[in-house]
Amino acid sequence: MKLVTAIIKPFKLDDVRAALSEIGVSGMTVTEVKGFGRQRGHTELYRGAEYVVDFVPKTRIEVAVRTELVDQCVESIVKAAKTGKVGDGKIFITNIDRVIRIRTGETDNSAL
Amino acid sequence: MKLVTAIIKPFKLDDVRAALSEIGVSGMTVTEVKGFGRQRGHTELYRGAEYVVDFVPKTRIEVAVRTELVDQCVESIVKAAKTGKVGDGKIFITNIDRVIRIRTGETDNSAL
Amino acid sequence: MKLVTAIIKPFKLDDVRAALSEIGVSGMTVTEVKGFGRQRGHTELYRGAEYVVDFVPKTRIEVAVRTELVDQCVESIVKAAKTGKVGDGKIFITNIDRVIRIRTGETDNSAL
Amino acid sequence: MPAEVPPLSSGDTAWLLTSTALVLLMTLPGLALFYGGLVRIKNVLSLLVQCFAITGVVSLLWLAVGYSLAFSNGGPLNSVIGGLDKAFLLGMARDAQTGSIPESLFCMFQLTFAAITPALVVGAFAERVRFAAVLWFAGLWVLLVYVPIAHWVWGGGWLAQLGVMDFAGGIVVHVNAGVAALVGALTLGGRRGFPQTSMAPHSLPLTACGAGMLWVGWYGFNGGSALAANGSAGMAVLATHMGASAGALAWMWAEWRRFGKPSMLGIVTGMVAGLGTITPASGYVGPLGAVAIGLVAGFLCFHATQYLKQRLHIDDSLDVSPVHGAGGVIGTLLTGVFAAAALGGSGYSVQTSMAGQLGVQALGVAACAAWCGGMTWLIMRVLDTTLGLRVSDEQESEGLDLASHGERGYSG
Amino acid sequence: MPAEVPPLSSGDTAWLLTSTALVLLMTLPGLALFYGGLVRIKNVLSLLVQCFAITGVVSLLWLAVGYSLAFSNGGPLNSVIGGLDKAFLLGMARDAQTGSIPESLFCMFQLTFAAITPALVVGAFAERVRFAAVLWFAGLWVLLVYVPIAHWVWGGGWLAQLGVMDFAGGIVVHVNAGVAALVGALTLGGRRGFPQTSMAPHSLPLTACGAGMLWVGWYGFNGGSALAANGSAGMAVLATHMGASAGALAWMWAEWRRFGKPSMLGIVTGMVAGLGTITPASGYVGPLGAVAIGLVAGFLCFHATQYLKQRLHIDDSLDVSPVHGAGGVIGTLLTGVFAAAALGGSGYSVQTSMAGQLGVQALGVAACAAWCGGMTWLIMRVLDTTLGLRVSDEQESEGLDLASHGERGYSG
Amino acid sequence: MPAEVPPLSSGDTAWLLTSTALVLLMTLPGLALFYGGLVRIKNVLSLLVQCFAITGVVSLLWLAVGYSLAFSNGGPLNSVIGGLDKAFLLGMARDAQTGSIPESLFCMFQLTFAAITPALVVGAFAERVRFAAVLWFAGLWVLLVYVPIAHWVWGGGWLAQLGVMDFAGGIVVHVNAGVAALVGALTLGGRRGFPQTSMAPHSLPLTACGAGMLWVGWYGFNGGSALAANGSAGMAVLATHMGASAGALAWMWAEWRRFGKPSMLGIVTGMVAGLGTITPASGYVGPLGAVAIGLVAGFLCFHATQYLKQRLHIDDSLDVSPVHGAGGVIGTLLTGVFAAAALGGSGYSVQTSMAGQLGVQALGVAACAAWCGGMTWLIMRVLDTTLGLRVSDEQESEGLDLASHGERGYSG
Ligand SMILES: Nc1ncnc2c1ncn2[C@@H]1O[C@H](COP(=O)(O)OP(=O)(O)O)[C@@H](O)[C@H]1O
Ligand SMILES: Nc1ncnc2c1ncn2[C@@H]1O[C@H](COP(=O)(O)OP(=O)(O)O)[C@@H](O)[C@H]1O
Ligand SMILES: Nc1ncnc2c1ncn2[C@@H]1O[C@H](COP(=O)(O)OP(=O)(O)O)[C@@H](O)[C@H]1O
Repeated sequence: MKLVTAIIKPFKLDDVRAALSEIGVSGMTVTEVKGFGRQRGHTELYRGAEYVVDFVPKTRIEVAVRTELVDQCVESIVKAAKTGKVGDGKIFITNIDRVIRIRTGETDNSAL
Repeated sequence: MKLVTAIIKPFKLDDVRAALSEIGVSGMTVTEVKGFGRQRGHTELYRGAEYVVDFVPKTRIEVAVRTELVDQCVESIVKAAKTGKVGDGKIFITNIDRVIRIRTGETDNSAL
Repeated sequence: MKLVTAIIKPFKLDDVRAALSEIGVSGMTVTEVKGFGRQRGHTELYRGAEYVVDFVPKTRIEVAVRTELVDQCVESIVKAAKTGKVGDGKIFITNIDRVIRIRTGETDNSAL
Repeated sequence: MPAEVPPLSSGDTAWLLTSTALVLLMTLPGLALFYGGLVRIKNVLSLLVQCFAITGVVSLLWLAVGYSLAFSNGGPLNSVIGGLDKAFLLGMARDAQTGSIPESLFCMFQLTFAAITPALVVGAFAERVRFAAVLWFAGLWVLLVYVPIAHWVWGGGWLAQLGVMDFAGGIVVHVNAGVAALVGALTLGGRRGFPQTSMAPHSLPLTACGAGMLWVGWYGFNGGSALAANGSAGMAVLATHMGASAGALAWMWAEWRRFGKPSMLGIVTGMVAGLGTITPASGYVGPLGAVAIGLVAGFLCFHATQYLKQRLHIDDSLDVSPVHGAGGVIGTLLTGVFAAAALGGSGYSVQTSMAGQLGVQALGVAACAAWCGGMTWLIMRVLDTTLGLRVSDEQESEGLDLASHGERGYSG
Repeated sequence: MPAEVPPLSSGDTAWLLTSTALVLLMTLPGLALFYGGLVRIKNVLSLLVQCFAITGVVSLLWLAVGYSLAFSNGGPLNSVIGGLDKAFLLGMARDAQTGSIPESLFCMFQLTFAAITPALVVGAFAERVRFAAVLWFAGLWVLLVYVPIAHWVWGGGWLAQLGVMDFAGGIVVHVNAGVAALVGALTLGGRRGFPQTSMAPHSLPLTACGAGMLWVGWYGFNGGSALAANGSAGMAVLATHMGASAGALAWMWAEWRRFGKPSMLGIVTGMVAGLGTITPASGYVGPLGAVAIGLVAGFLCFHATQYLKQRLHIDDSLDVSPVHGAGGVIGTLLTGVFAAAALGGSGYSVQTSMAGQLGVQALGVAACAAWCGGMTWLIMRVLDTTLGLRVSDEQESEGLDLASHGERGYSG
Repeated sequence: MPAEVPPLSSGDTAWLLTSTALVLLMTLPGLALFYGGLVRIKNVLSLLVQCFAITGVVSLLWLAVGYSLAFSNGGPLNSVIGGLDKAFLLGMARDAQTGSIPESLFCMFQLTFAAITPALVVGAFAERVRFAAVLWFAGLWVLLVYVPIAHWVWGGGWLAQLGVMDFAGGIVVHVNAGVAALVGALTLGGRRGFPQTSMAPHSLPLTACGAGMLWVGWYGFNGGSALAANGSAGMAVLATHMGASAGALAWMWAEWRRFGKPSMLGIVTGMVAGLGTITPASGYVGPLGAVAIGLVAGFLCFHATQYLKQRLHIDDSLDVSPVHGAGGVIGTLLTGVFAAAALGGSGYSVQTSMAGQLGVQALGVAACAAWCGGMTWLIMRVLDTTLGLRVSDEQESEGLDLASHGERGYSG
């Protein structure tokens, strides 16, 4: 199994979720994160004290999927998350040795 | 070494921590996350505007352990985190190439 | 490519970012996390009700880098994040199968 | 003002000074927090800054010409608008009186009403309006809409001559604000993503804090409108309190029945509905009349809110028109009913029947709605074609706090 | 009311109108925010909605029969309860007076006391009580407990006839609320996980905001109880302020000594303890007596709080009984001491010694505690067996905001 | 006090009771929230606890000797300091009067001024000061700086004899607080990481809540300083409101021009600048004079703030000196100008020219600045060498809430 980790623009979360469930992936874990990269942040001013905030709010999606599903999964994430503007984000694919479903003790694919 | 990543119900965190330290694993990193899966979320109503919130608050635990310890570790997490109800969560086991302790520069097992 | 995950003290984030961009690594994803380990937490008192908070706020940095860059990357993180006091944190290195840049569809090294 | 001036009453003056502070408290921080808590976290400051800036702009305009046009004698034109003798208060002696209180204080008390009314309106524009447009709107609207209507009802204008009963602003404040909010929301258009995407209030405790201040401040709003510390003020405060309580419970009950759960936001919204509705009646009805008015208000405003959102899909973002507008209409009409001495009210002026009074009340509502609706539409159109009413889509999704004010509500 | 009524005083009326607003401010938003900040984030709205709803329910009941039973003449039964002549205020003329102020205002001022007392109590039920139970409790408790005791002490009942000194509610409000809270907490049972799991306050700034409003509002609570704007009111405000200051510093000092650090929550809790304790004394003691009372209050209430939590492990969730209950008892007794002219007080009524007065004060406390304790226990038992006092375990761990009200305090 | 005492006025008393509540509201919770919102999340409670504790400490000291030294007759020394006849108010009869109000109330009203002034100062010490040092500072500073200067200006001291015009505390409160803040910030040194690292306000809604309360409370601060409910109070409230409005708009405009965006924090800061600046003038100028003063205040204080931060790099953390200090100086001088009857003011005392008055005003500012600056420096030095002014670096980076008070502002 593979772990597909995508860093996307927060307002794209719903689209990505919809796209994934279309291909039968309904489970995922989402984290609010701060991103640094090409996309620049913003400036804030408080009584003339200027603060440059160079991180951008991003959303991190983790999806564990059967290896066969990876390409399809990546494809639909890209399609759903893409705006074409800098900051759309990245997808990382890493290997998972084992998965366990806590409730049932099922393992691997049957645990997804 | 392996990285054991567990997604659990937030109120189970203390139990899991206790269970892990019993087997000598005292270090871990915890993140508050939003989970999507079989467990359904809830509905909110504001002046008649209905919002379906379908994520569930979850807690993500990362534990880096010596390979020999993985099974024991998984076992105690499952035991501690299990309620038997939908939404108990998952455990993912992935491989770690190297670990470094920043303070001392120690590496791998001795860094845990 | 490798994923370098560092758990550091929050106030060290800016130093680490600076150190990384010096070696040409400008992209990263940052998460606020709670850490458990050797470093002890603190105690809070509310009208005599004593609560021992044993987690410590930490910052989790994920950097995907070309394999050649890993050692340099680790080095500069260690240099920047080190205070010599308990709680400086850890670095985990894991393998990445694939990277995709959502905006362009570029993959692997060219996606970083 | 009567030919011969009564002696200045330190007691009446003390109460009006207090009432002025209480009505300011309703806007700052009351309404600002109430509104600020209801929007998304990225727009909280925009509502706060709008309430402060509107108060500033309206205050200076009120001093310049607003007070004079609303409350001085307009000579031949007096039935429609006041005069300019008191522009900049130049015509006012330092020791001038209005009834038993200093005129400076009367002017100041009325100022707080002129300030809160446009502040109420902008709740309908939340999360998408351009800040400069809000400032211009507030200034123009106060001069072209609020001032003339205040003169008609309270300044000796034609509605006053017809004997319309509006103790503390059912027509002048609430019908007025509600109609302007509805017309404004329609001309402005809804927020991006309305109504699908979640726009849950970012901090209901903030809203509750503001709601409490509104209830407290409303004692000054209605009680102070007696312009004296006497039995009329006491009864007005009692009626106001009963209206708020009944409104809150009625809304709570309606929600409980309809959705199975009574909400905090629902209760405070019902409270505001009750307060807005009792406003025109507060000086004329008895406590039981006030309870009746409050119950009707909570119930009808609840359904008006559902209707506007669910059926008409109009994005009056903070529900100004179904709460203040509907409440103002209901209250102004019911004033004509529960003022009856038989119903524990203060009774009608001689040779006026309930039917007759009801007619005048309805006429007042209609006239206010017509003038306010037309002028508001005009102002919004002009502003849209000149400086533009809305921020860009990017700015709207970034949030007004950063886009328009360069700040974030919360850090770290 | 005396045979011949004094002329209405606009000054006294102005101050009582203000005091009424100040006491409402104590409950809404004061106490609501004070309590809301002290609970976990998943329950903040439940406390807010309870404070608003209790105020609504009590207000209507007060108008219906509460005021009449507490403050009208009960004829033969007058030593234990008032009559029904003023039910729905039907018996009250629009221009009726109580002393030098309108009776509508006196009724309204007293209403705010009746509303805040059950609101204080529910702090002991926080984070686990069913909302419907809170509403029923508030209604029944006000009628069966608050109203009779208010009549005994302030309405010409038997304690008044014995000459008990309770200027603004040491017995009627604080002993009463404290005893009800203790009995209620015991019948209700503790929160799941108490005391092991952390239940840290989710927002102390919210609590501080409410605390400040409580201090400010208390000027009206005690100062208004003079029912006039005179030297007695002035002295009461001064004494109130000194009690609050001394209480805050005493608690701060106790915490510093005991735990090594003085906390924000500790200081404001000491302030509330000082205010609750000075309440019965505020009109009878001098400023130095007030300081003494405040110091004792801060110190003893601190230890009472530790004792209840650490030793008895009773989950009076927001510490109502050790702060208001203990404070009310201490204050009522010390009133008998520091009222002595020799100690800068206003002195006792003729032929009363300090010992004699102390006896009456103790009797008042005991009678209130006995009646309140018994009736509260009865009400809780009845509610438990009929609709149930607690939410389910699932709802308790989900949090009352979502489970009972379908909202979350904070979003995004 | 005049030889023969006027009868007690219930109206004046009612207004002063209200004003006292309003000024307390400015500090608690007003200023506490205003300051608490401006600091980082790890230090919010430290500001809140400081405001509560300072109020407690100053209150007891005011009762002990402060009031007596400021407002009783100092005999031969009267031009520089008052006497001790009223220490602990022992010399004061329960029915004593000051003018037409009870002396207990006058003492209490003045207390609220003495409490807020050091509370204003500690904004300059935020996020690094040791709590014990704040308590000692507040006590020493009130006795050694505030009390004598209050006596000079208001207690019949030498500046009063020279006819200095300071209606509500331009010199006594604002110049005083501003100078102390500047000297204090310099002796204390800046926060670690100032000015590079971001120290963005953690909750601007909290700040806005406090700002609104400051505006409302200031009606009592300035209006109450008339010590009566009359035309002078009415005009003072009107002038105060105009000063605030003009100040807010001027700062908004300056920011808009300079940075392209007007901020919420900017508008409320301009409002505070306008209020601080109008304070000495509020009882002497007309509404147009107040607008002029407010505009100047908003504009100059904006630039003073930029200058101190950008050029001088002084870490007066919450900008007390450029807002209150600069505002106090400007306002005290402009009072000498706009008091002119020709400019709508109340005019000068006989045989005083504008130039002459301006000279006295300047002398008042200079004397206050000199004495306050010197004594503040001395107090800070002594405290530094004895108990230490700053927390350790570890504590500073952990945050004062946990390090000094063992609490966190927000949980869960
Ligand atoms: N090397 C990296 N390692 C981890 N995360 C990265 C890396 N580079 C970029 N990211 C994440 O991807 C987000 C988008 O990257 P950015 O360079 O801004 O735009 P784009 O992906 O369109 O080139 C960043 O905000 C960051 O969260
Ligand atoms: N495929 C997946 N990838 C990543 N996280 C998942 C996946 N499926 C489930 N999760 C996480 O596990 C949590 C529990 O899953 P859920 O299906 O609700 O219950 P259960 O694990 O008992 O079947 C989810 O909330 C989500 O955080
Ligand atoms: N086995 C582990 N797995 C995952 N994270 C760990 C582990 N051990 C430590 N950490 C993380 O590293 C942080 C620092 O570890 P700690 O033992 O406190 O200090 P040090 O790294 O200096 O020995 C912890 O707060 C935790 O977030």
